[in-house]
Amino acid sequence: MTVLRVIAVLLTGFFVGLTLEGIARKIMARVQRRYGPPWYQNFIDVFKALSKRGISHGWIFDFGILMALGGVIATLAFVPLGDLVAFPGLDNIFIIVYLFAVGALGMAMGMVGSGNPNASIGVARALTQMLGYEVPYLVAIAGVLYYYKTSSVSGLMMAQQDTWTLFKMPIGGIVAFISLLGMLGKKPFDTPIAPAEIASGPMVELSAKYMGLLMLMHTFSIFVEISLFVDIFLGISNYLTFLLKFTVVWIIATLISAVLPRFRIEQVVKFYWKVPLSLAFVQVLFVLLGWVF
Amino acid sequence: MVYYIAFILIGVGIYGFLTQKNLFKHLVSLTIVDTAVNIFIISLGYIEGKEAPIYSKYTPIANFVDPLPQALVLTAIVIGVGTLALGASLLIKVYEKYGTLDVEQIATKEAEE
Amino acid sequence: MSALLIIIPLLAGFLFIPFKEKAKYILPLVVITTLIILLLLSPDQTNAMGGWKAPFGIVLVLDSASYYSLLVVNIVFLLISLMPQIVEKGYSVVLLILLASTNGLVLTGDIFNSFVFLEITAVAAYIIAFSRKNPYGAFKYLILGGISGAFYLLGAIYAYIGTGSLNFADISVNIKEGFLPIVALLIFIGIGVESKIFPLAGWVPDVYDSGSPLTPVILGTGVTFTIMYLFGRIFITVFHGYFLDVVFIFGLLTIVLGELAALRQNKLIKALAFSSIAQAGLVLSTISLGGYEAIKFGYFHLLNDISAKLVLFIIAATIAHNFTENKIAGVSFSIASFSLIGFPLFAGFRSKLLILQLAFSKDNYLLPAVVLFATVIEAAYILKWNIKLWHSTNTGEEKQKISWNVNLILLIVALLIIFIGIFPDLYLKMAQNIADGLTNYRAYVTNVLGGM
Amino acid sequence: MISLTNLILVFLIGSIVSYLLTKANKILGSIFNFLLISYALYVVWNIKVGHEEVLFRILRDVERTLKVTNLGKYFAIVSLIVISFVAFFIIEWIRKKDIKPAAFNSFLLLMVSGILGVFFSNDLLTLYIFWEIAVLGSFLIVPMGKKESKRAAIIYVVTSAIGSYMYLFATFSIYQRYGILSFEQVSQYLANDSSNLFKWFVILFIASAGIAKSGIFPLHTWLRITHGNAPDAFSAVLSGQLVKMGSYVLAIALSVFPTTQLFSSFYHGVPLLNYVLIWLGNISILIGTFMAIRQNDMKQLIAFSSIANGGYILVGLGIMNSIGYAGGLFHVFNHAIAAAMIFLSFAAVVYRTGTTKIDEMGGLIWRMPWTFVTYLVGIISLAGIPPTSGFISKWMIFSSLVSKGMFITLAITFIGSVGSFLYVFRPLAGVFLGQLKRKHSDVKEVPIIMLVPMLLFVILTILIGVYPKPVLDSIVSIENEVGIKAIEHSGTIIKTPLGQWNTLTVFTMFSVGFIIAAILYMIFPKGKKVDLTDQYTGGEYLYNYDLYHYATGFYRFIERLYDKHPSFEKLYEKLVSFFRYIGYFTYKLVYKTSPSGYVFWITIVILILFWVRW
Repeated sequence: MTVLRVIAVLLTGFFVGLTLEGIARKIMARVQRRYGPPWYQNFIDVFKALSKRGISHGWIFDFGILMALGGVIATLAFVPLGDLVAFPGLDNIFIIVYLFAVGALGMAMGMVGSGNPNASIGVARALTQMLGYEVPYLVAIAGVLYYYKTSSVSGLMMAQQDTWTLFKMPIGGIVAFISLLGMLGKKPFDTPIAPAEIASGPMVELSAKYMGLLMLMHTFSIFVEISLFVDIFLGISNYLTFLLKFTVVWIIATLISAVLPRFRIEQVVKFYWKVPLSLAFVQVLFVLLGWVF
Repeated sequence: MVYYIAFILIGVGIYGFLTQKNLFKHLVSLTIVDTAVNIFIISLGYIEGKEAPIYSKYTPIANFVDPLPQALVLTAIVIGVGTLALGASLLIKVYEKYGTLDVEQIATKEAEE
Repeated sequence: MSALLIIIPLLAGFLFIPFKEKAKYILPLVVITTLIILLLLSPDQTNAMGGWKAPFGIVLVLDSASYYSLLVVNIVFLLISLMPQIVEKGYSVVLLILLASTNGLVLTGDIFNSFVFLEITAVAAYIIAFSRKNPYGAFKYLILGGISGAFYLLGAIYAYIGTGSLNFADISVNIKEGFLPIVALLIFIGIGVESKIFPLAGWVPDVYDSGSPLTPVILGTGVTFTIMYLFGRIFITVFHGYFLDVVFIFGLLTIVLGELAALRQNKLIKALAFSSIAQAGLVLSTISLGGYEAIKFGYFHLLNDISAKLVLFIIAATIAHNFTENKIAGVSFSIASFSLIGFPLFAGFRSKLLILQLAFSKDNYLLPAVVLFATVIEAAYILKWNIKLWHSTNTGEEKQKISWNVNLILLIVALLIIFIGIFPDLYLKMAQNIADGLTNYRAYVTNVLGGM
Repeated sequence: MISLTNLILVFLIGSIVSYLLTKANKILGSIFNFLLISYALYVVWNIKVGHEEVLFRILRDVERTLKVTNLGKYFAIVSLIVISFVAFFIIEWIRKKDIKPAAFNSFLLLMVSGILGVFFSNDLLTLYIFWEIAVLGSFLIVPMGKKESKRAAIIYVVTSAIGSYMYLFATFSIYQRYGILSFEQVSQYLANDSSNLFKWFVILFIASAGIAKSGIFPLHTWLRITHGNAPDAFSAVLSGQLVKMGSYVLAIALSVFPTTQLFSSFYHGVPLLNYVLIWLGNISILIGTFMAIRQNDMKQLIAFSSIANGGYILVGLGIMNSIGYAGGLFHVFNHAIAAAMIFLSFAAVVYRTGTTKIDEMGGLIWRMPWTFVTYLVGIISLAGIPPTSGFISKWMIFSSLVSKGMFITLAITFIGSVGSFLYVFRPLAGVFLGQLKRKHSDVKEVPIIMLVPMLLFVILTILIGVYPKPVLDSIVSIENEVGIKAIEHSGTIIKTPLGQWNTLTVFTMFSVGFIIAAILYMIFPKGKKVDLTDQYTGGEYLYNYDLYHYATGFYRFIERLYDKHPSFEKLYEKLVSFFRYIGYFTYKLVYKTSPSGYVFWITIVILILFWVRW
């Protein structure tokens, strides 16, 4: 039974993820007053890339990509999509956040293994940015955990009987959303990829099959990040309403990223540790004092 | 009454140490302090109208000043002389080495080493 | 009979003045004879000089305290005499006189006589302290010693005025009330200079650094022990511990400022000189805690300190650079320095532990804090020297090799330190006897005056 | 089975034997060392808990005993595992290194005898004695490293002396107040002692020895210099094991004298004393993490990470609820293994390249793949990433902090754990990945004997990461012994009031994901293998590919944010020079003056005494 559920989760991740990415490109185009590619464009890109014959920089380069994709697939398996939970009871929030780090580390190691300094600079920026957004995010989540006294994601979802946690702890929700933008690596916080400055950062040496695998990894990771946000903050939802909320959050994120310029890396860390972190501490203080709506 | 003089002399000796620059003068003030202490010891044994404690047929014992301090002073003087002699020879060596006996100049020479 | 202990070294000294060079080899024989005589004597006896009974004549007292102190001093002299390399160019005559005066200082029961022996020790020390390199240091030592001698004499005379006689036992029994403070103060100044109390011991670093290896070794071990014994005899037996609280404060000052001054020295011998000042301060402040236990642990620590200092000074004076070629000296140097700091398995640890426990049992929290603070600083600079000597890269200009007999003695003393660290009762028994002799002054008085 | 006292004696005598053996032949001596240490591990492994032995006697009426407790046995096993692996590593390492091999081997055994004594001593004074022996042993080895290690040894001894002498001060005040020293009796007496101030003083002073040794905030400055400059293999023992002696004393100060019963709860059941200690742990996590990010010398970088992880252990132990305490103890195991592993891989790198500066190296993975694997798994465990054991302890500490609601500490531990991704990645990218320097092109992998312990560490970390039952069992027995509610776990599932997770499913899911990715990788066409210099260089033609390597100032942009950070090392150096100045002042004033100066001092003393007496 769990195998079926895992496959279902992965397939949803694959299809929904890629379609939404296509839609995001469509929205981005519309904002910039052009039509943009069809919604299934991402599927084409992935399959085209996978079929080409690229170049590889030695075993660590390949191992890194495999570890990245494997790590993200494992993380995705633990994430509950609405009521579809692959491993009931075992989906602990810290597991998901830190298992996600396996993927990130694998990708980082593989890319730096390619030997290109642009990749190392990109990875250094990615890790610094992670330091920036991870702390306020986890503090806000810890506030929610402390309030509901459980750290399993499906448990948190079920606990939102009366109102959404977003309304119960609005400040926590805002902090989590800002960190979500950081996680997604969308426009205001896409310094690690920064095509203009460091030739798309870690992805500089990727070609064909490796590029395809990384695209897959990227879709899965986006899917994990947003579904976490939806599960914790946007109330109880079965499979369909979950996907609906998912698309709404995704569209809002794309809209925001469509209009904002890129932060410099110091500004990212300074911003995250000034505004969201203090907001998170305020939220946590409210939780401690019991002032929850 | 006499030991007031002794304490004044000790004061002079110590004053000599504190103010003089020349090492030889330190040696001199050391002897002043020694003699001051010796005078103090002698003055202790003195009894009004008594004779010096030189024993012979003609001088009865009852008429003696207290002999013990005088015996002590003898050894104290000898020790003072011994230290003084050694001090003087050391000063010669100091002069050979530093070429001066002035405390400041020696201090500057030593600082150079 | 106990007068022989003074006469033989004195006689030998004067006999061998004409042939100075050969005297170096006769020195051990003389020291061994004095040791044999000492072992023959039984501990508690008193000999009146020239037949005059106690309060009138000079009396040599040989009770358990002075017996064991003599034993320690003579053994130290024996060890030094067995190292002719250290006793060079005619100092052996001076050493014999020094031995005579230290034995006299320990034995004498008369205050003026102790002044005379103190002065003789001081004069012998000035001569040993003198060397071509620092006549000025020796001269300063002479001035300081002369003044302290004058004050000591003044104290002795005041004691005479107070009691009518010069005998220790007599003074301790019937000194008039008003005189005790003035006598104790003056005697404290007199002994303070020799026992390296803080403000008075200005001479120590320059004299110990006089260049000849003999000076720090003999002054740091033999003379220090005698002076500490004299301090114990006077302030505990005669004054019944009257002046000790003042000494305690001076002792603490000595420890702290001695260690701090050692921190900045860049010459090994100067650092060790300050370390011996600090250790002397520690012994004095432990003794001045008062009570039989305090004196016992004080002297136990003094014994440990002296055995460590013997090794350290010999090595510091002879070869002050790396140990790569003479390993045995290096190992014994490290063992002695670890015992000084108080690492377990070494003698110093035992005595420091007992002192701490004693201080705590007397509800005195100041002494342990000072001792521990001082040990931290001591660990800093002594271990710095340890590392510098073991790991110094310069291969040393002159390949100075230590001769075999010095190495042998160093090794013996080092192993003794480790032995004491594990089974401390050898030194403890000695310290116990010394403490017995010093504390029960009633037995001392009856022993001396009883004969009248 | 040999008794403990004989074991310690065997090691003391063994140190002399190994000195002679290594004088004869380096390899033989090191093999003797390894055999002796693994024999000790064997003895300690199956020694019965509660076994008690009487030792010598120093203070009159107090019996010196050795007693095997669960806590002591756990720490001893962890330490001996680390030391025996490193001893095996030294067999090959010692051949090439220019240190004095005979002295190195003998002092190593001396240190191990001290360590054995520390973990099994049953009262405060025996612990102090063996503690000093261990300090002496390690002090003698440290200066054999680089030039800077001479100064490092002094700083190391002085800091640990400060800690252990405060500990001794507390021991004697307990002995003077109660007359007993063994742990159980002391905790009973403390429990029903009225004066709160005395309890505070005693526990803080005893904990200060732990603070000094495990590099917690006020006394943390020695770690950088000592671990950074000690002989390479020995810094693995230093940070893998010696730091754990500090955590052992902290564990004693916090749990054996149960602070929870001694003091009223200050915040959600955590007494004020624990709260203070936790805050010291927090500050050391911050200092360790942020300073590690800046380091360019890889050994000093990991030294700072030891400070941060020491802080973690203290936070874990300080929380004192079943999960937090278990987290602290488990982290002792993880950090010991991970730090030892990383330092061994650094030793291997230095064994081949001779330098520890990150920016002087690069691309070593192509020449030393196995060392790279050890380092990789080591940092995965150090950073606390799931498949390895490092994550379990961090997870426990997080969930206990959340359940206690201590959010600032939680934020700091998050900064610590995410920050550890940053600083562990710096040597990974700078040393192993990126462009291989021309001068390192002929570097070969380290000989097999050095590889074996490193790979054993790798297997051990992953094994415990997937199947933490053995470690969790011993932790449960410790928690029962110390009187804290034990955590429930069944083999691979760890339960807490907040939630549970299964290490096995995480590992299997990770391997499933990896297999899926591999299948995808196999299906599609194979990429053409290209050598290292074939890079996208933005159209520029490069002559010297050594420079095409990003390692100097790896996190320059974030370091710039806290360039003007307060440095405690400079603060302590000013303190030392202040003491030195007092010494200079007294030396000049009292000792170096002219005779008139001496007389001046005599008159001053007379006047003071006159004035005081009358």
